[in-house]
Amino acid sequence: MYSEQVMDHFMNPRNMGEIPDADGAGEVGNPTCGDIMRITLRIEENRIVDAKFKTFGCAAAIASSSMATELIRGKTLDEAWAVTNRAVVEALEGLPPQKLHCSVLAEEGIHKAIDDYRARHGMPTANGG
Amino acid sequence: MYSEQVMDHFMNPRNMGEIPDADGAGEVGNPTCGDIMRITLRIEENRIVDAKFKTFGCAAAIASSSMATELIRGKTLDEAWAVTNRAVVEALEGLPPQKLHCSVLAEEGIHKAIDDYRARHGMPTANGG
Amino acid sequence: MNSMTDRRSRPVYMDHAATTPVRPEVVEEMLPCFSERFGNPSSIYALAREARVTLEKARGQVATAIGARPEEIFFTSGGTEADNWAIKGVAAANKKKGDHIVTSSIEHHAVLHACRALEKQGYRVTYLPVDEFGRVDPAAVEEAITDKTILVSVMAANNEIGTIQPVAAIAKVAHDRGVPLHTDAVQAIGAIPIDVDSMGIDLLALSAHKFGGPKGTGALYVRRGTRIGTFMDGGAQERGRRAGTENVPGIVGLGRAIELATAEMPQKAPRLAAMRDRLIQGLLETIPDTRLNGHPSERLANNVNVAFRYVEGESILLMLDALGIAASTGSACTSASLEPSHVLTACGLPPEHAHGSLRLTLGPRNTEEDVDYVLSVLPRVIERLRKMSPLSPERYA
Amino acid sequence: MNSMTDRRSRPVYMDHAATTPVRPEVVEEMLPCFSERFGNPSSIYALAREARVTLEKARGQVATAIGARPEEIFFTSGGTEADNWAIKGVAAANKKKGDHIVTSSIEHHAVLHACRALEKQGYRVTYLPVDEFGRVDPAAVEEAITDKTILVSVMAANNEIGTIQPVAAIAKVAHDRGVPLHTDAVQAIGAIPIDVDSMGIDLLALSAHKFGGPKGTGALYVRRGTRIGTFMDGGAQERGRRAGTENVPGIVGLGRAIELATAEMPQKAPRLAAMRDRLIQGLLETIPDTRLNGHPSERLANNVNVAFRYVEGESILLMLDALGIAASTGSACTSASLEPSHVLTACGLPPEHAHGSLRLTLGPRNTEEDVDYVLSVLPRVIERLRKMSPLSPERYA
Ligand SMILES: Cc1ncc(COP(=O)(O)O)c(C=O)c1O
Ligand SMILES: Cc1ncc(COP(=O)(O)O)c(C=O)c1O
Repeated sequence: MYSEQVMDHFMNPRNMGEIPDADGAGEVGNPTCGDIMRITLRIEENRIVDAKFKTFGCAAAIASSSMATELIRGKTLDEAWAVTNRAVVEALEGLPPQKLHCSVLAEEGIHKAIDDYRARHGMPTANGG
Repeated sequence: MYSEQVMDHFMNPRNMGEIPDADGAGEVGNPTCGDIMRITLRIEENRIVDAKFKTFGCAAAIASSSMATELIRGKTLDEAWAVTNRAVVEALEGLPPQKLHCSVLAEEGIHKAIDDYRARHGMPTANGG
Repeated sequence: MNSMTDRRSRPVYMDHAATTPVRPEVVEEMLPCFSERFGNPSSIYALAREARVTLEKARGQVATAIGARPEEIFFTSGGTEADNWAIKGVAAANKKKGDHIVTSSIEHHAVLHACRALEKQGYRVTYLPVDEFGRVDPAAVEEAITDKTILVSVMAANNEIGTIQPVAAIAKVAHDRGVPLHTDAVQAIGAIPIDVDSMGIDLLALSAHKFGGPKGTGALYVRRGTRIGTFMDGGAQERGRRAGTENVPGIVGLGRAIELATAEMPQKAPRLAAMRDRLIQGLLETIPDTRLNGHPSERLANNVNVAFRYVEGESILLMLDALGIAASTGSACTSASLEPSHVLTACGLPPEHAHGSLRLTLGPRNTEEDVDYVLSVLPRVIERLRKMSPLSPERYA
Repeated sequence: MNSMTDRRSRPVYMDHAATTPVRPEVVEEMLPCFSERFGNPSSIYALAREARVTLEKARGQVATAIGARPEEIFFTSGGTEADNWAIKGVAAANKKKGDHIVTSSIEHHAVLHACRALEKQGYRVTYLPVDEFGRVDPAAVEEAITDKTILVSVMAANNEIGTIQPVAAIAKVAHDRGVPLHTDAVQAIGAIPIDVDSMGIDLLALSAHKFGGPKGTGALYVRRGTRIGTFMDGGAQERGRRAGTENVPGIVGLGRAIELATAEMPQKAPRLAAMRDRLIQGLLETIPDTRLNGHPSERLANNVNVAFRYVEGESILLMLDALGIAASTGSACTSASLEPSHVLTACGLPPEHAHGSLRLTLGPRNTEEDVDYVLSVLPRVIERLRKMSPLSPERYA
């Protein structure tokens, strides 16, 4: 059902946890659907120097969060913004069709955390806030 | 499916054949239904001294004819008339439900052959002939 | 009559159209699925994933055998379910489009009785006649199709007389009118080449026990895009289209059996056809008042069906059984019934001839000696029964 | 995290509600039916008559197990078919009488989706609520019945939470209004005593693979005189009421398995119940924020179902799998779906708790060491997942 990459990131998640006093934080999903992801970022000079996740969800959700945080670490905000759910899926060597929404959630979580940082610093955000 | 008695009377039928110049003969059934029985009788002093059958039909039909002819041999006409299909079925140790009509056919065949004899001799017949 | 009760040491099974023994290779592959790899394929742990893998392997084997894609194969509990699903499922999904089905009068009861059930619900069904050899005329299909026709269902090969239908030509006329074609290929799989694409088949029913697989497992092929409702509702198995915990051992057996049957067909068919022809010729030559039922050439390689006048089929069967030969009068399902075969009647055989018909269907285990034995025994059986019969050539002269 | 990937040498299978391994005694009895006694029971020769005899023996075994008469037992391809047939068959046969069905909101999808299919055809269905333990109130059934009600369908025991329903009381209120009762006893057979007469059951669905028999075989019990149409149309098998060549090996396996399961029930159930209670107590004691789903006492002897807050079920399953434990979140059929279990939701569990539920279902092969192992491992798994979770008691405080 799951690729080896998914199982690895599920059993040995990278970047699990919460950055205290994070520079940006985003939470997406809702418990009713069985998926919540919380992404916290440490940002220095417009670059993500640390990223962590906490996820309530299935193995695909956990692995997607783990992989997504891996992919954005060290990237500039614009580069990180451009990391799509497709990139997450590819890095995970695929997800079952009914689990693709987990990767979408990861993308959304990153966007939300970056937007949170931008909003705090008076920069334009995706939803114009 | 069939009792031992049925199989025995089917594989080793008694009284198979046709009595030449029979004193009474009756044929019942029709080829469309897959069953025809022809009963021929030799009758002396109101008593059946010989009975033979020829049957086109299934094993139950052949066994019923064989058993029916056995049951009426040596009987008076009235006694033979009283041999019911039930008596044939009992003597055969039973027939499957969908084959009970074969025993009815045997009873009808005997009645028809006896009536034939009676008609030839101006005696009253079942159908008032 | 002692000569009639001598059984041979090895019985002769010549009723392969009714069912076949499961091949040892197939049983072997099924066995571990019962008690070891027994997981429910819908679960997610390792044991269950193994079961899913074997299931999908079997799906691939079935797809390959008929030139389909794996996602077009849906496992069922046999040919009857596949036929019921195809017919009732297409009918339910196309209610708005129409209410008319075209089929033939020589279909298996799984098709005919599914159609009758629809008629009770208000659908209309045309049962096309066949010629004396049991063939459906594609032109007749074309004529029967109306604006309201939602399905044409014609079997690939008949189970009683072995007649092979011009399925590709029938598919063509159906498609020209935008109507999908279902074919009951239960007797055709492993017997004649089947390719759903080149033949234009949209739905196809098959059943494992007819080609060395286990009873109680079959499949329905559904061409991608074909509108069809569900028949068995419940869990999300078979991508939500056929509910019920999958019969994993059975499906594994089906996969292996269809793979073997189609691979061996090129070698097997000519051998069976040669035995078939020797049987037919031998019986027609040695037994008077006998005729061949079905088509002289467009016929399954393993099917012999002959009508012996003046005798009745069941009594032939039972005498043959006493002699160690297993045969049939028609479809096994109707052996208990009193009516003459609907297939033979549709071919124009008078009921009394139909009643005297015998079907011998060969299989890979049959030998030339089996053929010799049947040819030596059957004339005696027929003669003996004719002696008991009040019917005779003179009577009909 | 290495401690999470150490598999035990013997895996712990605790998903017996999803499926069970076929018992060796059962496989042994099935084996000769594949390649030796392989005849089609509808044929009339010796080989086929043998098959018919074994079939009828199995029918007797099933009848005895539930207190029915053999002629009231009809073999099917499993529980799903039996449920579909019962519901759609009664609906079709009683069209003139009415168009209303009463069932519960916690039925298996085989019942629920069959009902939904009927709703699409214009039938009306009442899905009764249950209490927090998953019980249907007989008084609610009584209230729901109208002049147009043709069937009440309430399961004997639930597959997810193990709650046992007051079937006899429900049957009584149904019968008082002249309505027949169907019960899905797929999980109940071999687990609790079932007697169709004393419980007033008119139709009953069962499935072999839930009690040591093979997948793909089940039965529908139909009380004599109950009006029901056919579901599978075709040949005259099962006295003309269920067409399709009989799955003889499967049916033979069903017969033997149900005989063994019911005979051993008095000994087995208390042993399973003791292990169940130790598991429940152990989990509730060692893992905070955990609750028992289902009924505290009216519950199947082998069913444990607990909700762990703040974590999600599938990830629990996969971690347990890595540790060699096979378990489930609910019915296996819905493991792939995103919706929380309809059963837990109907019991009033909020979706986020339902998402964190785990089902462990015991079987005769499970040992006290298995229980110890699960009790030692599961708290670590939950702790680990909770550490990953953004949800927490504080957040909900
Ligand atoms: C042509 C044909 N269609 C359908 C069936 C039904 O298949 P099954 O017995 O697997 O239900 C059969 C055999 O019985 C058959 O010969
Ligand atoms: C309560 C219940 N009903 C029906 C079914 C369906 O049975 P089957 O899988 O044999 O079709 C199951 C199991 O899947 C079940 O647990």
